[in-house]
Amino acid sequence: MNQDLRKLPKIIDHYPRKAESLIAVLQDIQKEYHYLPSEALKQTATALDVPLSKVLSVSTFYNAFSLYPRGERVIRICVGTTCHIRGARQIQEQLENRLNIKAGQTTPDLKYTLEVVNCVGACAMAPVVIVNGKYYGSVKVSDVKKLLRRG
Amino acid sequence: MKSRFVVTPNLCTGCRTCELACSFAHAIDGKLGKSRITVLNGGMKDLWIPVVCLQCDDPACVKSCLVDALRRNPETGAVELNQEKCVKCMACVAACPFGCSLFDEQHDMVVKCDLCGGDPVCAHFCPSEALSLKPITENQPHRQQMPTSAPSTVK
Amino acid sequence: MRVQTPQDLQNLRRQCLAEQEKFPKRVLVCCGPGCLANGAAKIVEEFRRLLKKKRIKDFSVKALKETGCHGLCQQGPLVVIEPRGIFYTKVKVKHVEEIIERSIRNDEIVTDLLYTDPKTNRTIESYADIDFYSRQHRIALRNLGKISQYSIRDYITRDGYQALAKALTIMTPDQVIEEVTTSGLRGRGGAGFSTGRKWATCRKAEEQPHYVICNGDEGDPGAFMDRAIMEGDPHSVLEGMIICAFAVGSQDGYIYVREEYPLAVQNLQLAVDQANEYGFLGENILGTNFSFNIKISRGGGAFVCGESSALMKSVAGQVGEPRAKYVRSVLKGLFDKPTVLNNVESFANVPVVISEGGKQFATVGTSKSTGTKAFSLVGKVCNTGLIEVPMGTTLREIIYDIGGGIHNDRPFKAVQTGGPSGGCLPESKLDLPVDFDTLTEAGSMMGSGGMIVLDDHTCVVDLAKYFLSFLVEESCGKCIPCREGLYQLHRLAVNISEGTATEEDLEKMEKLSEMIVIGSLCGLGKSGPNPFLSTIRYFRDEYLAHIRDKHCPAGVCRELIRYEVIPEKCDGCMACISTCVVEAITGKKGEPHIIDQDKCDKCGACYAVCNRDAIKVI
Amino acid sequence: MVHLIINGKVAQAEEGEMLLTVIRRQGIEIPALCHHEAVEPFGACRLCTVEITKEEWNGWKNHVTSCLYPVESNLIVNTHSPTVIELRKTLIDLLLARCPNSLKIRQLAEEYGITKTSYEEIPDADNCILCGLCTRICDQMGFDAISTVDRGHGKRVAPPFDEAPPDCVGCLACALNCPTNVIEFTDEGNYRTIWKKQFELITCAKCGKKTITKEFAEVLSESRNIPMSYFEICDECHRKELAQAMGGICSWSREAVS
Repeated sequence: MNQDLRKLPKIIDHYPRKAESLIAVLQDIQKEYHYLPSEALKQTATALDVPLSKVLSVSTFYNAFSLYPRGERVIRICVGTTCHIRGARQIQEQLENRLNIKAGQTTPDLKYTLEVVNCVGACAMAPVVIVNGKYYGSVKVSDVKKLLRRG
Repeated sequence: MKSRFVVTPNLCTGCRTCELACSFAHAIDGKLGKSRITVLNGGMKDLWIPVVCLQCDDPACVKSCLVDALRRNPETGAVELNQEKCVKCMACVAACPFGCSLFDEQHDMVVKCDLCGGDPVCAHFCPSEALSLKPITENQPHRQQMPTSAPSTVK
Repeated sequence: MRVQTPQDLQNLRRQCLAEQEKFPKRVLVCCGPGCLANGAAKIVEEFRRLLKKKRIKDFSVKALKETGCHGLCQQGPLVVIEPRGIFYTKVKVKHVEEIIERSIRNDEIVTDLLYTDPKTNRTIESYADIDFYSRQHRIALRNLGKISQYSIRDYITRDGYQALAKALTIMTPDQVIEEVTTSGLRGRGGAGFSTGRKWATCRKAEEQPHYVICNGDEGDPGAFMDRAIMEGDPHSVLEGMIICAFAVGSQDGYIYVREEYPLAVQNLQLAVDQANEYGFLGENILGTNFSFNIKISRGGGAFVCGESSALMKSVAGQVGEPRAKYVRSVLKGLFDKPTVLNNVESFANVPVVISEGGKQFATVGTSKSTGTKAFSLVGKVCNTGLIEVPMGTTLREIIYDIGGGIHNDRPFKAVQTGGPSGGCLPESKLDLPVDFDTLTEAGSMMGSGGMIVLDDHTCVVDLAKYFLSFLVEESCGKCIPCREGLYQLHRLAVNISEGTATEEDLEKMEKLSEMIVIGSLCGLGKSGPNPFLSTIRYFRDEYLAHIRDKHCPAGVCRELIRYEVIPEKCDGCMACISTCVVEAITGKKGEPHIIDQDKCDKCGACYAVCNRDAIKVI
Repeated sequence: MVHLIINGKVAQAEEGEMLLTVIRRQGIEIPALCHHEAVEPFGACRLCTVEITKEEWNGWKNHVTSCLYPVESNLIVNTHSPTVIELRKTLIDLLLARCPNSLKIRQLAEEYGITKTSYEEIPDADNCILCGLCTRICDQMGFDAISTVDRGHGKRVAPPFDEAPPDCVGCLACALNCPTNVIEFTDEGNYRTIWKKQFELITCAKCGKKTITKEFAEVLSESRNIPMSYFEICDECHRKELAQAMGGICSWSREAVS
């Protein structure tokens, strides 16, 4: 699926054309398109004069980036230590079973992406789930159904 | 630079002792190395030409090496191949216009003549002075002109 | 509005104070990480909406401030009415109207929003009188909860940038370093290296340019002190960095912020822009010939990038793979140039070190670990939140006096500090003073400040397995001891939790751990086995219970437990049936339910959902 | 000149040399799977770890990878201390779990007395030990065609998007320097295939022998200004041509003499 990349030049020009800007550019691409289209990576590689292989290395090393399209609703379950000992595992399993995908995957209909993230710093309100950037604290297993409609 | 390795083809009898000496000198764990010098026919009966690296002034092999494994040794004037740095990409074997970078299948490595560190063993064993090590005296012409694109003898 | 001279700064300060005095009352809504997750943003909107409509004497929406983390997150969302410090807890949108009418328009107090001390059952009006706050000593968190996160003017009213003016105009770089060295300040990121010595080495390095980096990666799960400071009081970090840059002779600074902290990036960028606008950053700061710029570098989401050399690779736009540090990054760091890298909290301390002086700063804390340390006190403790205590305070004081003891009065089991590189300390170690060295000798470490309290519901084998799986996922994969060693250590931990391990496996794990510590290239690998090593040291019997009796005392490891319905307590409310995804629970409405042990995959969801305590774990 | 003691014997080294080079100069053999002189020392496999101490450390010892530890005067090095041996054994044991049927690793294991891994073998693992030599050599040669992707235990070497890498010229430096020979390539007829990319091999105009790929020759010709004509014939035929050329001169001089 070829994503229309009209906004790409603007994203790249926002930063100095140096290898140092690679991660910042990739983050803005991820924010704009919710994933890193391969065509965008190729253009970024030439624009910043960074070898394409190194762009792929960076795109696959960091959790923030995904090479595959993400769902409309990105559900991120915090699995930091505090959330882990306050039941994040059960919430993750409930979501995995209800959406029939494993953490890190996207539903075939591109509606939901389920991800785990290592601590977002809201530990006082563990366990925490974030749906499209909105935080939900002290989530219980029974809240899982409601979460799927949120965000 | 005390001496210079001189090749005088006219004196060469084609006996190939030089090849033998070179192979033995570069044997590893008892297995003979590939001779860096090859005696070939010059196009006429009994005209033998010992072909060996000319240690060029602007060596194509050094230019072709992308990991900087070929370097000139200032004392001997020879272009030496650092085996540990060589990544066996065969660029120098393909790029040398005189074919004097060779691939030693036996030892699975690229080899070239390095004038045995300044005292070539082939010159020792050459019965006919076709290969010799001549001391450099001041009045010697700086370099003997050879009709090939790369002047042969060494600075 | 550029501040050109220290005199300009004094005038500005007076001007900001005057602005504040216009409003005798101020409403501070906590927008820290915890309260935000609890809906603080809606409360702020409600305040704004109502204040637009209402006319109140000596009060306007300008006196409404969105502050950083106030501290007692567990009681959030929090609203504080200054100057009396009235402390409203668990505020909902529906309370806002009442707060405005009774507390702002008049001087009444909405008593049912006040905090009640669980021990004495007394309601307390001002936060200053709550044990949670009164026993703290705040330096790095001095402004948190007291100023708006978005206003440089608020920061200036609290002596903001005075230390910078002092350093730049009446001190030399060497005097600044001298002051920081005598203060005994050590790296708050957990390594505890002397900040003064680090700056001195970088200053002497001939190679140019020098860089200053603030490490805001805070990858330890369970830690959010840096996030709170970056969001709630960004200028204290900037001021600390500018003073450091002046001391080591650097023109370029970076703040490296985790990908998971978008708000911190936003507030820091705003602060940098304001600092540039007011002349505390950019060319010729405060009229001197010293110039310094700060760029925000967003992390990509990798725990390993908390390690300094990996962080510098990430700032340079590369893969975060650490390099061996036989040549220290103070000499060869970012872009192979001399670089000072300090933690957010370390920089937040610097302005106080300079304004108070090193000697005065060193009077707090212990002789070898001076000053204070911020902790995010979380887990099974009553008052979860953000605290800051002098070094040397004991674990017991923190957990019981400040933390209010264990949640639901369950028995204390262990406290985990130092994140995945740290360890667990049992009850017998509760009286250890918290500082850089004592916890390390006990097999754990103070680390960056995550302090997770565990009760008897936590299984140490499960916790060690959790940390190992975390590290296997976060390992950069470069060196064999960490990539392969931690993977195998995790496999063995899984076998123990599944009851398929033997006692020899324990020795093998201990031997393997020792080799991982010796062989690994960077801190992640070298400290990776700590969670396992410290739990086996203090809770060996629990490991043996898993191995010998195939029993998980805490009732957590799935393969060794069973969930059963207690017929007398079960009133057939069907809650567990609808939650059970493998349909292992049967029974009609109103009748006791039964769990089919073959189908049950022991996920524990029914146990979590049942509010009649009708399901037990064996 | 730096003086240090290796396994009890005094050794000399230049300032800035790495410990491993000096150790090898003493004829001491220690494994270093991720080391190659063509590239910077990397410190990934840790097999070259040695034990170091100094007089003034009074008893404190440290374990460092010798491939990238710069020499220091009066350093006392032990290349085969009990801890170092045990670390190497553990590392090899872990490698055996990852690549059970790699000849190189099994040889190394025999050397250290290990026949079978004491850990769970990793399911469907290839023989790659992620030493990074292939990617680093490719970078050093200026092609940057392949790189590691992902991280942690799932890390692997791959061309971009697991497709034919645009920057690869088929020089085989990656495949020929892989310590466990994991990178597959085939030379059939006029073609070489590696990383799912096909290259045309230059055929010697005289004898038909295959030499390097066209792409590689073009890169060398452009970037290092070597005339393309040098690549047209193989090294053997170059030698014959040189002999003919020199032969021509000698016969001309012989006629002149006689």
